[in-house]
Amino acid sequence: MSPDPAPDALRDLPSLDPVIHAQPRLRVVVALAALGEEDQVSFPRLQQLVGMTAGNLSTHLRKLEAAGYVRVEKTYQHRTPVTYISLVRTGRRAFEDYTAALQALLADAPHLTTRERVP
Amino acid sequence: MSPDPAPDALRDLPSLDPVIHAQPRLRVVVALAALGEEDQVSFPRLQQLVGMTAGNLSTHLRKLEAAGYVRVEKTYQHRTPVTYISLVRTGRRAFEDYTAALQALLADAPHLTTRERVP
Amino acid sequence: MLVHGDIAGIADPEPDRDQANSPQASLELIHSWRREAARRLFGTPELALAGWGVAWLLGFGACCLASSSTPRAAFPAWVAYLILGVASAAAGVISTVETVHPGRGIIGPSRRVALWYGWSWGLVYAALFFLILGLAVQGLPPALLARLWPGLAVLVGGVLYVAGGALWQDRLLYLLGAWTVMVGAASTFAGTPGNFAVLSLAGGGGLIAVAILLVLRRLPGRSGA
Amino acid sequence: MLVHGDIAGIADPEPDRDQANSPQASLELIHSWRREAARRLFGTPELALAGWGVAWLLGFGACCLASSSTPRAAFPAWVAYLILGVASAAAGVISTVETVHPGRGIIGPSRRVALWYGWSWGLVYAALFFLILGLAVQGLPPALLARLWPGLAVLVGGVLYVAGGALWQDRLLYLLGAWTVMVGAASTFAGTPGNFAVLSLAGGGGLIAVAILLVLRRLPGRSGA
Repeated sequence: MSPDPAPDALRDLPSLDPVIHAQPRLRVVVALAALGEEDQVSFPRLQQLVGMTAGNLSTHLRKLEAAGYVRVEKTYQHRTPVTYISLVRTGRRAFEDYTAALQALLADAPHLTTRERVP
Repeated sequence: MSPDPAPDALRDLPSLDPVIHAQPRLRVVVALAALGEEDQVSFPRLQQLVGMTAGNLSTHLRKLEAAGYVRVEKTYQHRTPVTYISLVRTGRRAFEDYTAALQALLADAPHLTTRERVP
Repeated sequence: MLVHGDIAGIADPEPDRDQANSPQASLELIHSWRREAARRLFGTPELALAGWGVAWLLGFGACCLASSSTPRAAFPAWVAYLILGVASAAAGVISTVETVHPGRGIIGPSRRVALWYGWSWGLVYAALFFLILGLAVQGLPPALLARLWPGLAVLVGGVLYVAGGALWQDRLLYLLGAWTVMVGAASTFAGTPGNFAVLSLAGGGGLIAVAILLVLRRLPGRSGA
Repeated sequence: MLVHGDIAGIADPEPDRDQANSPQASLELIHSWRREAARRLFGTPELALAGWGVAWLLGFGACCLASSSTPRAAFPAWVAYLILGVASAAAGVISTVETVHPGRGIIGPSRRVALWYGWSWGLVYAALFFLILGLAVQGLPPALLARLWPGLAVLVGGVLYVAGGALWQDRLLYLLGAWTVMVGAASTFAGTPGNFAVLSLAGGGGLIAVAILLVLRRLPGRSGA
C-alpha cells in the first residue's frame, strides 16, 4: 500500500447520509430500527427511549419525515390524541446503507475520523 | 382527468427493472423472497420450486448474480458438492421496488399493459 | 458493474422475456407464485391436524367404548389402546413428514424455528410419558391413571398449538390451542369413561374442524392460481 | 423532494450535528444504542425467571419440609402452601409487569407476538388448575394429588419455555425449557416428599442459574455502553 492512498481511493466509497449522520437523528433511527418492521411507537415512549426533550425530538422527526424516512401518524385513543412514529422502508434502507458505509470506511481507512471523511 | 394523460403523466413513474421483468427470473426471485431473510435454498430444491430445467435455472441465476441480486454459494455436505442460493439485500430491494412500480402503474394507468409501458 | 443492458438486450434467447400482461395481471401472477412457494416451503398443516384429529376421535372413542360400564362393551381395553397407538403413530409420521419434507434443501433461521418447534413435540410427549410412568411406578392405580393421562395428553398438545399460534401469528391455530387446552382440562370432570367421550368428540372433532376450515380457506386461492 | 441540503446545512442549530468520531466509534455507538433500545423494548427476562426460580425453590422447599415424614416437620402443610402461593403470586406479578411494561406505547406485530405468548401462560395454568380440580372432584385422594400437581406445574412451565425458546430463537431459554420439562417428569419417580425436593432444587435452581447466566452475559455489554 502506498503511504497516502486516501484522497483518490476513497472517492468511490458511499458518502454518509447527512440526514442520519446528525447524532440525535441517528439515535432516533436506531431506536426505531430496533422495533419490528411494521411496529409503531408513541411519541412519549420514543422520547423516553432516546432521552430527548419533546421539542428536540419534534424537530428531528420533522426532518426525518421530510426526507421520507419516518411516518408520523396522528390518531385518537379514547378521545386522546396520540402520535405514532414508525420507520418506513426508505428510512430502514437509509439506515442499512449508513451502517454499510461506515463499515466500508472502517475497512478502507480505519485511521481516518468520520469528520475528516465527510465534506 | 384529461382523456389522454399517459405520455407525460407516466414519465415520472419508476421504470420496471429489466433484470426482474423477465418472467422466469421474476419467478425465481418470488420463490427466493418467500424464504426468510437469511435463508438459503439448494439448487435442486429451487429448481423444484420454480419448475425449470437445471440449465435454464443456471442461466437465469447467472444473470441475477451478475446484477448483484442473488448470492450463489458452492459448499460441501458429506463430501457432496451442494449449491445454495439466497436473495441478498440488493435483490430483495429490487423486488420490493418492482412490485411497488407495478402498483404505481396500476394506480395511474390501469388500462395500459405492462409491455406498452416498458420501452 | 450492473449488466442491465446486456440482460434486457437481444442476446437473451427465451421468448417469454417480458410478461405481455397488464400491471394487474403481473401482480396477480406474483401473488399466486408467492402463495404457491409459501405452501411448498411451509407445508400443509391441515394434514397433520386432520391426522391427529382422526387419531383422537377413533382412539379415545375406542377407549370410551371399551371401558364403558355396559356389559355390551364391544372389545377389550387392549384393542382400544392398540387403535389409539396405531392411529397416533400414523399421525406422528404425518406430522414428522409435514415438518421435514417442506424444509429439505433449505437452511437458515426460518428452518431453525420450525425444527426447534418440531423437536419440542417429541421432547414434551416423551417427558409426559415419563411423568405418567413415574406415577405408575409410585403406585397410582390404573383406574386413576385412566382419568389422568388422556386429558393431560390433550392439554399438552393444546399448549403446543397455542405456542405455535403465537409463534406464527396464526389466530386460528391459537384459538384451536386454547380450545384443546380447555377440553383437556374439562375432560377430567367427566371421570371414566366420560372423559374419553369428551376428548374424542370435542378434542378430535376440534382438530378435524380446523383442518377442514384450513382447506376451505385455501380453495379460493387455488382457483386464482 | 428530499431536503438533504437544507438538513445538513448551516440552518441546523444543534452543535453535535456530526459525530467527531472514527467510523469504528460510530459503529460502536450505534451498537450500544441498539442494545439499549432492545433491552428497553423487550424487557429483562432474567427478573421473571429469577422470580419463578425463587418461588419454586422456596415454595416447593417448604412443601418438602412440611410433608416430610420425620416428626420434626417445622410447620404444617398450610404454611408451605401459603409460602408457595405468595411467592408464585409475586413471580406472576413480576412476569406480568415484565411483559406489559416494555410494550407500552408500542403497537404492531412484535408486540402482538409477545402478548399472545404472555396470555398463553395465564390460559395454560388456569386450564391446569381446572384439570387438577376435576381430578379432585372425581375423588382422587389428596395424597395422590400431591404426587401429581407439582411435577405437572413444572412440566407445563417447561413446555412454555421451550416454545418461547423456539419463538425467539433463544438457545438458552430452549435448553432451560427442556431441562424443566424433564425435571417435572422425573420428579414423579421420587414420590412425596422427594418430588418437592427435586422440583425445588433442580427446577427452581435451574431457573435461577439461567437468570444469573443472563445477567453475566449482559455485563460486558454494559461496560461497553
